[in-house]
This record gives sequence, C-alpha cells and structure tokens, in this order.
Amino acid sequence: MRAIFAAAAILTLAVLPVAAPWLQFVLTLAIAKGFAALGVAILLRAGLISIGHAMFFAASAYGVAFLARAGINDFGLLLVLSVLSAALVGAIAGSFLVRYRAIFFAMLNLAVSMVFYALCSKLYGVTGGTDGLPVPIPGIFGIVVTEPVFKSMLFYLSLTLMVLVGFAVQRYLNSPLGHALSAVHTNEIRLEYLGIPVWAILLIAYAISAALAGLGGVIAGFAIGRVVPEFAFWTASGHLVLIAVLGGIGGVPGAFLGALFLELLHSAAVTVTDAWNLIVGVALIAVIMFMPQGFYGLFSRKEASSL
Amino acid sequence: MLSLDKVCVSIEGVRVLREVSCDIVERKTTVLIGRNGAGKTTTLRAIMGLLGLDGGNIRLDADDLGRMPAHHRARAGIGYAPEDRRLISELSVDENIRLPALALKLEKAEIERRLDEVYSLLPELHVMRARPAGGVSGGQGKMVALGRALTVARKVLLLDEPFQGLAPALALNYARTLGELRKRRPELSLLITESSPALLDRIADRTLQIERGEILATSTKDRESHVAAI
Amino acid sequence: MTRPILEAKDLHVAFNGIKAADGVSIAIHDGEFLAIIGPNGSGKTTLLNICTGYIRPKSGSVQLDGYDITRLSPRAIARRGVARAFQIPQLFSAQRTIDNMMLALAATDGLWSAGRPLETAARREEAEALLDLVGLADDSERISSTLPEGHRKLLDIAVALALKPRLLLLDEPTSGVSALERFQLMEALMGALRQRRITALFVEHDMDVVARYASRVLVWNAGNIMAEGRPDEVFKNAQVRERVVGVA
Amino acid sequence: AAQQKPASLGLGIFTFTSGPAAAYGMPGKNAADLMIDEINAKGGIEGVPVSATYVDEAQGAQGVIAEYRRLAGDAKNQVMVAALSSANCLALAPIAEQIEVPTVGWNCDTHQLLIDGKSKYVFRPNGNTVPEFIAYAIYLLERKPNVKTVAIINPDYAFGHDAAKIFTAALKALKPDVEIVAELYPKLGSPNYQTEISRLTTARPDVVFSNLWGADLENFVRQAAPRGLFTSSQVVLALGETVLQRVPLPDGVIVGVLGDGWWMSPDAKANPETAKFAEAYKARFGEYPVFPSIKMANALIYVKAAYKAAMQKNGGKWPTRAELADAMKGSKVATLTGTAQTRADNDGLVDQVVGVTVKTAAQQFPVIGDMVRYKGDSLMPQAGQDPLAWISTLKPEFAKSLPKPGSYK
Amino acid sequence: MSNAIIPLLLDSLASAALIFFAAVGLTLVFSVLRVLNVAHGSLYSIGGYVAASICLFIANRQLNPYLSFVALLFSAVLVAAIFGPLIERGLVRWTYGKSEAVQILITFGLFLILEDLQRVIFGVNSFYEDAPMRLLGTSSIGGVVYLNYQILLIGMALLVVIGLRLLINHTRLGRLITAVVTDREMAQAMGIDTNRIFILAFSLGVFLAALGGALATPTSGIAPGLGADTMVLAFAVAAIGGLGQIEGAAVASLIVGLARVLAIYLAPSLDAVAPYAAMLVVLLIRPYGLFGSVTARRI
Ligand SMILES: Nc1ncnc2c1ncn2[C@@H]1O[C@H](COP(=O)(O)OP(=O)(O)OP(=O)(O)O)[C@@H](O)[C@H]1O
Ligand SMILES: Nc1ncnc2c1ncn2[C@@H]1O[C@H](COP(=O)(O)OP(=O)(O)OP(=O)(O)O)[C@@H](O)[C@H]1O
Ligand SMILES: CC(C)C[C@H](N)C(=O)O
Ligand SMILES: [Mg+2]
Ligand SMILES: [Mg+2]
Repeated sequence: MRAIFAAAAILTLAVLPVAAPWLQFVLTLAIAKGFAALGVAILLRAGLISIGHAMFFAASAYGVAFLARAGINDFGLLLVLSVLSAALVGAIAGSFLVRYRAIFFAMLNLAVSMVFYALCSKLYGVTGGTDGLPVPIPGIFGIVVTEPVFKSMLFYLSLTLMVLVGFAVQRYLNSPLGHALSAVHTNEIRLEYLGIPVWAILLIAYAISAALAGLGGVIAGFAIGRVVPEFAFWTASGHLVLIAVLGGIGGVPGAFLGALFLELLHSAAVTVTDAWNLIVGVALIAVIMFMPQGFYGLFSRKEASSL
Repeated sequence: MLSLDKVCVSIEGVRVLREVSCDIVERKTTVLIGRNGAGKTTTLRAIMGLLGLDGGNIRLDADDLGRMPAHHRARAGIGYAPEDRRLISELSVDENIRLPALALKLEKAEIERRLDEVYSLLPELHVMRARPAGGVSGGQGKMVALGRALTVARKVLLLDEPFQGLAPALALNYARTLGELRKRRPELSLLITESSPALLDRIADRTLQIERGEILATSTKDRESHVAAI
Repeated sequence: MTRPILEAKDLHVAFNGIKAADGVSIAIHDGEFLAIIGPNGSGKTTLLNICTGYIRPKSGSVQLDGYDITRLSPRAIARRGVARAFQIPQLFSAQRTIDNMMLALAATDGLWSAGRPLETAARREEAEALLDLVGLADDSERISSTLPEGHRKLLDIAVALALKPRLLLLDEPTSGVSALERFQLMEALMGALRQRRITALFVEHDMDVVARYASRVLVWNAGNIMAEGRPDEVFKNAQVRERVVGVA
Repeated sequence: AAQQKPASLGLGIFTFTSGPAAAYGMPGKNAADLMIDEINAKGGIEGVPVSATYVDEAQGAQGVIAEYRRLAGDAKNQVMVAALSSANCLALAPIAEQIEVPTVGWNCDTHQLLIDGKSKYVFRPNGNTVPEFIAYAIYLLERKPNVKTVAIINPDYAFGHDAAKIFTAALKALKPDVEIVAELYPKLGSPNYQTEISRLTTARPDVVFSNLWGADLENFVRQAAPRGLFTSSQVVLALGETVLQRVPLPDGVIVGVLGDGWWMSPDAKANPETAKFAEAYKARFGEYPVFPSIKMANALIYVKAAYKAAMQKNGGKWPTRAELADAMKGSKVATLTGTAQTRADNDGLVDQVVGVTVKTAAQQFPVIGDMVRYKGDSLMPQAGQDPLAWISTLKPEFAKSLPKPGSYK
Repeated sequence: MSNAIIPLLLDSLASAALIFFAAVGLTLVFSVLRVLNVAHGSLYSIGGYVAASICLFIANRQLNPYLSFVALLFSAVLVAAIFGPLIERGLVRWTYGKSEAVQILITFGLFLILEDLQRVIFGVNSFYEDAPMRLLGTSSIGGVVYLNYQILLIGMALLVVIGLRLLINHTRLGRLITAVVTDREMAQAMGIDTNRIFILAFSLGVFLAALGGALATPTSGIAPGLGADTMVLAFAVAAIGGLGQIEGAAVASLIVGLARVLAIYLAPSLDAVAPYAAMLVVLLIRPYGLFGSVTARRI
C-alpha cells in the first residue's frame, strides 16, 4: 500500500517538470537539500543536533568548483570525488566532534562551520570571497551538453539517487548499528556496559551524514551554477535541521518530504509575500508542537521515532 | 484531614488511578501498600499536584486542592519526599534542607527553628550538612529528602518508599525516627507508600491497599492480612 | 578453592574527602554467589564502579583472570565477559522492552552487519526466553520508560544476562521489587546462574535474600571490609548486627 | 523569427530593496518606478506597455539566481536589468549566456564582468572599475600632488577589491613613491567601524580612500567624522554623492559619481528631460535623485532605444531576445546625463565626473564643486587588453593630457 | 606598531563590551532555563530598533537630547517587559525538559518569526541615531580620538558583571533559581513558584540582549540581518566562557574582542575568522568552555 503510494509520488515528481519547466530547478534544489537534511536526521536519531552541516553541503560544492578549475570536467568524476571528500572531511571532523553531546555537540559543529564560512568569505584570492565561485557545466562521459540538457539530466539523476540512497539508508537504520544510534540518545552508559563502542557507532553515522550533506551540496552547486559562502552560514545549517524535523526523522522519506514541501511553498510564497520566514517559523513551531513526528508521521503506521 | 474523592489520573494516556477515594486521617500514619506499578507513587504525586487530575478532587481540610499548583500545596503545609530522592546536587545538604524555608518566605527565626527541628530529629544529617548533596549515597540521600520534606510539612507528610534501598540498620533507625516524629509532631498526618511489609507494624496506624490503581481493603492493622494481600 | 576470576587489591577512592574505597581488597572465585552488605554510603556501588572501569581508583589494581583491567573502559571489561545490573536501572527508555533485549543480544554478535535488520526470528526468540525468565513476558512490547520501577529493575537484570557473562555484578537486584516478586526473581535468577555457570556478586540490603542465596558475604563499612564469611557466621557478628542487620 | 507584439513587456529588475545596501538600491528602484510610469504614459516601448518585476538582491546569490531563472522561464520577460552588485552580475552573467536572455548590468562595475569579450547577451551601458578609479587617482594627485601614504577601506567583495587594485596601480604608475599603509575590507553590511577607524587613524595616512556604499558608507562617515578622520586625512569617497543629502559631509572631501550621472552636472542642467526627471523624483520621493537613480533611468532609456533599433532593423516586427541583444551591440545612446556607448565587447564607454564637496547657498546639503569630466574612452584600455597591464604602462605625463579639476563648469 | 598598543587594547575593550551584553544574556538564560535561545540575537536587534526609534522621535520633537540616554535604558526595559513574559509563557516554557534539538528548533522558529517581524514593523532600511554619542564628545587617548561613549559602554559592561554575580550567589532569588535549574518538579514541591522564576530569568536575559542592542545603536547602524550575526557572535562568546558562566562570558568577550581587533590591526583579511577560530581552539582544549564543567552521572 505505502509502496504504491511512494511510487506514485516519485512518478509525479518525475513528470512535474514536463508540465512546468521552471519547477525542475526548484525540485532539483529540494532533492539536494533533502539529502543534506537526511544526513542531519540520522544524527538527530542519536539526539545529536548539528548546527553546522551546511558546511559539508558547501564544502563539496566548493570542491566541485575547485576541481573544475583544476581542469577535471567529468560529471561522474566530480560527483564521486567531492562526495568522497565530504565523507572524508566528515570522518576527520567527526573523529573529535562525536566525543561531545547535546548542546556542546551543536556548538562545536557550529564553531567549525562558522570558521569554514568565515574563511570562504574572507579568502578573496582563493575562494572568490563573498562572490563565491562558478560551478561550470561539466561534460558527461566526455560529451559536451547544453545547459537545458544538463539540468534535466541532473534532475533525473537526483531523483534516481534519492530512491537508491534512500533504500540504503533505510537498511542502515534498521540494522543493529541504526538501533544502537537511537540507543546513544537514551542511555550511553548502558551501551558502554553492553560492550558497544559508542564512539565508532557515532563516527560511522557522522561520516554517512557528512557524505549525504556533500551529495546534496554537489547537486545544489550544479543546479545553481555557483557556490557562495552563504551555503555554509549557520542559518543554512539551521534550515537543514528545520527541514529534517518538518519532514520527520522517523523515516528516510521524511527529509525529502520536508524539503519538497518547503521549497515548493517558498517558490509559491515569494511571489505573494516577503514575510516568508515568518510563515516558515510558524510552520516549524506548529509541527514540533502538534506533530512531533513531522509529515512522515502522517504516513508511517508504526510509532516513528521523534525528537 | 486530607481526603481524595474519586480521583482519576492518567500518565501519557495510560489510566493509572481509577476513582481513588480515601481519607488521610489527621495525627495518624497511613501506609499505602501495593505491588510495583500499583499506583502508589502516582497517588502521592497527584496529592502533591505534580500530576493533573482527569476527574475527582482532593481536599485538605476546608480548601479544595483540585487545581491548586504544587507550590501552593507546599505552602498549605504538604511535604513530599520522592522515592528517588531528587536532591539539588549543586547545593550542600544544609542548603537543600533550608531551601523550602526560603521559598516559603519565612523569617529568619522561623527558618532556624525548623532547621533545628530537623537536625535534632536527624542528627546524621547535621554531620554531613556541608557536603554537596550530589555526593551522598543512595541511603544518605533518603535521609536528606526526609529532612527537606519536614521543613515544608506542617499538616501532611508524604513519603514514597522511604525504606527502599536502605540497609536494615538504617531502615530500623529511619523507622525509629518516624516514631520519634510522631511524638514530636503529633499534628502531622503521614502518608507512606511501601512495597515490602517489613517494619510496617512499627509505623502504620492504618493501611490502605492499592491494586492496579484502585483502593481495595481499607483500614486494617493486622500485618498478616496484608502480607497475604501483597 | 579455585583461583579467583576477579581480584581487586588495595583500592583507594575518595570523593571530596569521603573515602568510598579505603584500601579494600576482594577476590571472587569461580562459581561463587558473593554477597556484599553494608550501610548506605559505605562504598558498595563504588566498588562495582571500579571493577567495571566506570571510575578509576586513586591507587590499587583490579585483575580479571590475572589480567590487569584497572584502566580499561567499561566497554572493554564488558567484552571480557563481565556484565552489570545497576542500582538505578539503566535502560534504553525510549525503546520497547524487547528492543532493549535484542540490542543487548546483538552486542555479543552481529552488531556490524549493517545490512541485516536488528530483529531476526532467532534473536527475538532468545530475547523472549530471557524476559520470561525474569517474569516480564507480558511487558515485551511496552516502551521501557513506562514500566513501573520494579519491572524496570527486572529488565535491567535481563539485559545483563543477555550478554552471556561469566561474571555478573548485581547492585541491589531486589530493591524496588515487591516482596512477593522478590523471591520469585531470586529463584529464577539463581537457577539461570547455576545453569549458565555464571559467577555472581550482588550488593543486597535484604538479609533474608542474602541468608538464602549467598555462598559468602562481605560486610562493607566506610569503604572497607568489616567482616567476611558464610551468612550464618556473619550474622552472628555483633558489630554487623549493630551496624548493618539491625537488632530489631 | 520575429513575433507578434505582446500585450505587455516584462522586465526583471534586480536591485537591493532591503538591508544596508537598500540605502543605495532603493533610489534605483524609485527611478525605475518613475521612468516606467513615464514610458507607459507615452504609450510604452514601441506601443507595448512595460511591467517590471523587482528582485531583492539582498537575498544573496542563490536566491537571486533562482529568481532570475524563474523570471527568464516566463517568455513575456524579455530583458533583465541586472544587477546592482558586482557579485550578482558575476553570478548571473554565465546563466544569461547559457539561457540567452539579454541582460543589462545597470550598476555593477567590476571590470571582470566582460573581460573575456565573448559575451553575447550581457551588456553594461556604464563605466567600470577601470575608468572610475583611475579617474579618482588622477583627480587626487591633481589636488594633492605630494601624497605619500594612502589607506584604503573598501567592502569585501569584487567591487571593493577590484577598485583597490586599480586605484593602487594607477597611483603607483602616476606617482611611484606612494605607499599603501593600510588595506581594510570590512564585510558588506557591517554596522560598526570603530575598530577600523582606530586602525586607520593609527596608520596616520595622508589620504583615506573608500568605495564603501549604501548604509555602510553612511555609518562609516557618521562614526569617522566625530573621531576626526576627515580632519587628519584627505578623504576620498568614491560614492560620496549618494550620501550628500543624508549625512553632513565636511567640505573638501573628494567625491564623485561612478560615471557621469550627477543630476546637477552642467550637462544634466542643460537637458530639460533631466531637470524634469529630477523634480518629478523629488516630488515623489522627497529627495533629489542620486546617481544610482540616474543610472537606472539611463539603463531603461538604453533598453527602450534598443527596441527601437531592433524593430527598425527587422521592419517593424517585434524583436526576439536574440535580435534585441544584437541591437544593443555597438549602440550609442543619448542618456539623461551624456551618452552611453557600447563597445564590441559589450562594455560601455561613459564619462567620469569627479569633484569635492562644497557648501552652496542654493542647497542646505553640500554639493560637488571644482568638478572635472573625463572622457570615457580616455580612461579605458582597448577591448581585450588586460586593464592592469595597461594601467602599469601609464606615465605621470598621462595626467597632463587630461582636463583639470574645476574645468567642468 | 608599538604606538598602537594602547589603541589596540582600548579597541579590544570597546568591542568586547559591545558583544558582552548579548552574550551574557544568552548565557544567563541558559544557566537558568537550560534552554539555548537561538532568537536571542533578534531580541538584541529589536532592542536596537526600539531605542533608535525613540531617540529619533526625541530628536524630531527637539526634546531635551539627554532624554535619549534614558530612552536607551527604557527601550531595553520595554522590550524585556513585552517579549520576556510573552516568549517564555508562549513558547519557551513548552520546551522545558525536552531534548536540546527541540529547544534549539523552537527558538530557531522564533528567530525566523522575529526577523521578519522586524522587517514588517521597522521596515527594511537601516536605522541610525547617534545623539547620545555626540553628546558625550570625544577624548584623545594614545594619539587616537575615542568617543567617550565607547568608554561609557566598557563601564556599563563591568557593572552588569558584578550585578549578576551578586544576584545569583548572594540572594534568595539566586538560591531559588539554582533549585529550579536542577529539578523543576521538586522545586515546586518545595513551594517555589517556578513559573515566576522562569519568567523573571528569561525576561532578565531579554533585557540584557535588548540593552546590548540599545547601547550599540549610537555607535553603529541597525539593519535586517543584524540579529543573525549577533546571534552567532554571542554564541561564540558564551561557548568560550562556558555556557551558563557569567564571568566566563565576560572573559570570553575580552578574548573575542582582542582576537577581532588584533586581526584588524595585523591581518585584516581574517577579522571575521578570528572570533570563531578562537571559539574552536578553546572548545577543542576545553569542550565545556573556560569556566564550564560537567559532573559524571551517578549510576
Ligand atoms: N511515564 C510513564 N508513562 C506511562 N506509564 C507510566 C509512567 N510512569 C508510570 N507509569 C505507569 O503507572 C503505573 C503506576 O506507576 P507508579 O510509579 O505509581 O507505581 P508504584 O506503585 O509507585 O510502583 P513502584 O512500587 O515500582 O514504585 C505503572 O503501571 C506504570 O507502568
Ligand atoms: N560520583 C560521586 N561523587 C561524589 N561522591 C560520591 C560519588 N559516588 C559515590 N560517592 C560517595 O561515596 C560514598 C559511597 O557511595 P556508594 O554509592 O558506593 O554507597 P553505597 O554503598 O552504594 O550506598 P547505597 O547502599 O545507599 O547505594 C558515599 O558517601 C557517596 O556519597
Ligand atoms: C553600490 C554600487 C557601487 C555597487 C557597485 N557598483 C558594484 O559593482 O557592486
Ligand atoms: Mg513508586
Ligand atoms: Mg549503592
């Protein structure tokens, strides 16, 4: 039943841009943010809130820009390289970040990401400062493609990845590793006494979440055609958490639900009102208070985990 | 006199107390017995105002506690020592016992009076009064909690499983203390929960028995019968 | 006597001045049911904390099968076959009772099989068997935070058993468990321990329980051992009666 | 293929309508409102009424790009007047080329924008950082021939950095012994400059140069004036004209407009259209236009002219985007304050007006006196030539060939 | 450079003072409510807007200019009186005892709302009113002209530190606050009106934030986005000092101030990096901040 529902939803996504071409850009961006939010959601299951994941989002987008500048111009290669590097950076940063908990984890993530943000916006010579860097249209297996073609390919690729990666993450969350993750939230002492290495559990989770944020960043970078430090500003990180919670951290679809909802609402709202943040803010608070399992909670049968 | 009338309480949607009605008689020690999960703690928390009522009401003498916030009940003279101690670990033992007095805006003299009262009843607290409450052991904590409840209690004293986790010697000592308390503060009515019958006869004037959130037999002083009951 | 599984030598720990362990040494031998009794605050829980690596002693050493574990983490010690049940139950309060158990079981095997789900038929069966043992069969689907205090205690013990330990450290297993369930629990527990050849150390305040189940008793006082021996001997000791058992 | 005249012509107009930069961006928007009303009152562009959609550049590159794509996706929007900030022009230019939408950079100055000379759809009917800041260097040296030390405080993005590069290069070429004693790049939109001011003062420079703008400039002036920066050093404010009516600038501050767009310049006064525009603007918005207003007005005039030309070319039929872009190439348009000539590389040639603040009886706010008007082409390298390389070839004599301060009356 | 030592120190103090008010409010609220109020920065900028508006009103009506000093304080009180109880009762209260994630998100939602609310109420253009600064004049120190107003701010900051210290450690209210902090439910059972304590503490925090904003207006402009920037900076300071540590916040403001000023003097391109770099370094060495600490959980 839910499978059918999901399939239908994905199909609609696939055809929407045919009907309204400019939606393609919005949807691509939504999926990109969905990936990043999914990364954040994974950590939220362990009760760890990162107000800094926009850093990985931005880092991999910058990665693409730099690689492109260095002459690497193959889409697949750029994608893989920068996601891997995001995961690597995640593993390195994570190796000390996961020692901390609660507010302190949030703060350290913020600190790291703000240093990154400040460097990107200040090192004018290297990063183009606040002007950022262009993300050119890459070749695809050596074939040079025009802008519209590339953008459609990007969109459908993101859509496919959404499904594939989504399933992979779901499996991970159902495995003992995934359950151990939620257990960190409730009782670490017991985990230790079970002989389970909390540190490793979290590091794995952190690397995965960084990679997901990175994947989102690459897609966004290509879609927008430019990367700027704002990608990494703390409010951007805040929005990622926001998306995750809006959608619900109970299951993988949540993150994407949240992202789609937000992006579509946004492009609808900007034309009528500029008090856009006000709307989002109210929505966020309402969701947390009245449906702590997010939109996903509406669909999921069993008691989905919430904040 | 403290009286519950058809009190209903739910926790997270689970109905825990079902129309509990009973009187806590003045100048007497009432013991509430029942197996784990029967609803003893819940009853006390409801009386203290830490849980909202779905139905029924609770009266202390003339006034209706029904919707009264917890801190007003404390001012009305109800003292509560929870089963899990709940001390303010940053503050010293002494400050923990003193706190309620501060909260109730008593004047200096009265505060000192009540503290002396407590320390003379529980001399072991006086020994460790300077230690941070965070550092006292399980059993020691129970004592501090009792002392703290006493500074509040003018009319009613609620003790949740006071003997749980106490070494018998200490438990005995504790029971004696309660006896002593009876003598010194006859005006108090005590409500004590207990899941094990040991020492009950030393203290109980009346026993109430709770089972799955309902009061069963009332008012018996015969130990055997409620051992059987448990 | 067989050689000790766990041996602690000359432990010293103090918390802002209070000696919780004051040069105490103990040895637990294979197949023993060693009971520790003593006044509150005498350092019983602290001893368990030291033996399981939760706190490090100021001086002294702990050896497991002659191997020094004084500076190991609780995790490393658990992996060496030492399990612990806590005075205040330590559960995954947001998870169902059954998940608590299955995660514990997974800890000893397939934790890293990220591909496979936590709940396998075999694992569930094993988990339910243990819950049944401690008498929580009916609670298996409840979220553990909603269990009554006493039942949380039982679950905590079941989780410890799930680790299939060689040595089990129990901190006041029966406190908070009602008088009736108390002996049911101990019977079941002891049965399991014998059958699984688990050596046990338990801190206890209920002298009936101690008298009935302990093969040896250590009497704690102010961070050190005040008396030692078979229950009946110990209970004769005047000091012990006065300080711990209490002369009714 | 040419098409039927549409019911209305949509313009996407990009400017700052919020935040500190709005102090500069709103005058632009106001001018656009005014001009479009006037154009429509006269029957629109070639009989087609104009309707503008404004995009707030304060939302940052990401949002600006999204909006740009959204607007371009709608066929009725044929031209984008974008953008105010160099940052956004640089971000939008490649997209404009990719999706082939004529885009008029109405106010961005960075010389990087069209440097590759390949662009087909991006135009700038304005000067750029090269002529603008050479002009300031020359004017400064004319007034203070023995400058030794210079301190610079510019906004931290393309515009600020490019300007600093060019101004410094020009000074060094024209007076090799000049030394830069401090270079500060506060973030665009910084509210507080106290520390920067201390830093500048401790450097004790002969000259303080800045191309801060918008509210940043107002804040800087308000905070620096009481702390004596204007008395201890000769201050050069490249965008000083935009704040003349808002903050009390002392006399003798070197200010000017980027380009020729000063509403009180002799040419402007001579042009009845301009006088009319200025009064209408004052009447509607309570203050006189500043040069961004003029730039916006000129940009719209430029677009209007392009349509006229394009339709003449294809026999009165409504032009496609491509045809429109084609008509802009190499065009020469008379504006409110002079002429805007478009080179083969789509970059503009516009005169530069520089002067100093002076009090007059006529206005209660200081105005620009002792003016000079440099010819646009005289300060520009050839198309395709590297600007900095060209500047380094300039000799001190170069200034001699140019008009002197006060010559523009 | 040597001639710059005095200015360098003075500038550090001045910018430290500016950050301090916002940071100490944040830290205070955290210490009492255990809630990290992400909307704190917005309350700072609201304080600024209100102060600027009132001062402009005074200027336009040509009232006695010295009123504007009163106005600065008054507007902080006003903001605290309105927003303190409103936010605490309406939103923050709901998050007590919930996970950090919930608290951060709820207040983040509030932050989004307040940011737009400011646009709606005060418009989108930047504000500036410098009457108080001009009234106090200037003095030349170490060869650099400073605003006496800057010196005044440094003094104010010191006053706040001492005041708060006394409040928490040496008053009845302080004791009750500590009790409420650790165990809200027991505090009630002891007869403490926790609601009052929470409102008081939160409003005090709001007051400090608003005061920071108000005191900043005379020397710097206010515009949309100020809230977001202030927030992270205050955050960095609070984190360096140790969340909930009042002297911590004071010392940390000095560190951050010094870091920024040093950067501007020696490596201008790093001015924005300095505060966060400082934060990172400190947190790596002392994750709970200079004055912070956590006690091991009893089991
Ligand atoms: N947070 C909670 N959520 C759901 N149910 C709860 C919660 N806390 C308690 N309960 C249920 O309420 C019932 C009564 O709990 P209570 O703590 O009052 O029992 P008790 O008699 O005090 O038991 P014990 O002797 O173990 O303390 C129990 O069945 C328990 O499952
Ligand atoms: N983490 C700690 N911090 C400070 N003091 C502690 C800590 N842990 C134990 N103590 C102190 O050490 C002493 C021994 O504590 P412990 O918990 O071991 O006693 P116990 O024998 O287990 O008592 P009980 O039977 O009541 O549990 C007590 O005085 C206690 O206050
Ligand atoms: C305000 C303007 C001077 C901005 C500048 N023209 C730029 O290119 O960014
Ligand atoms: Mg209970
Ligand atoms: Mg213990």
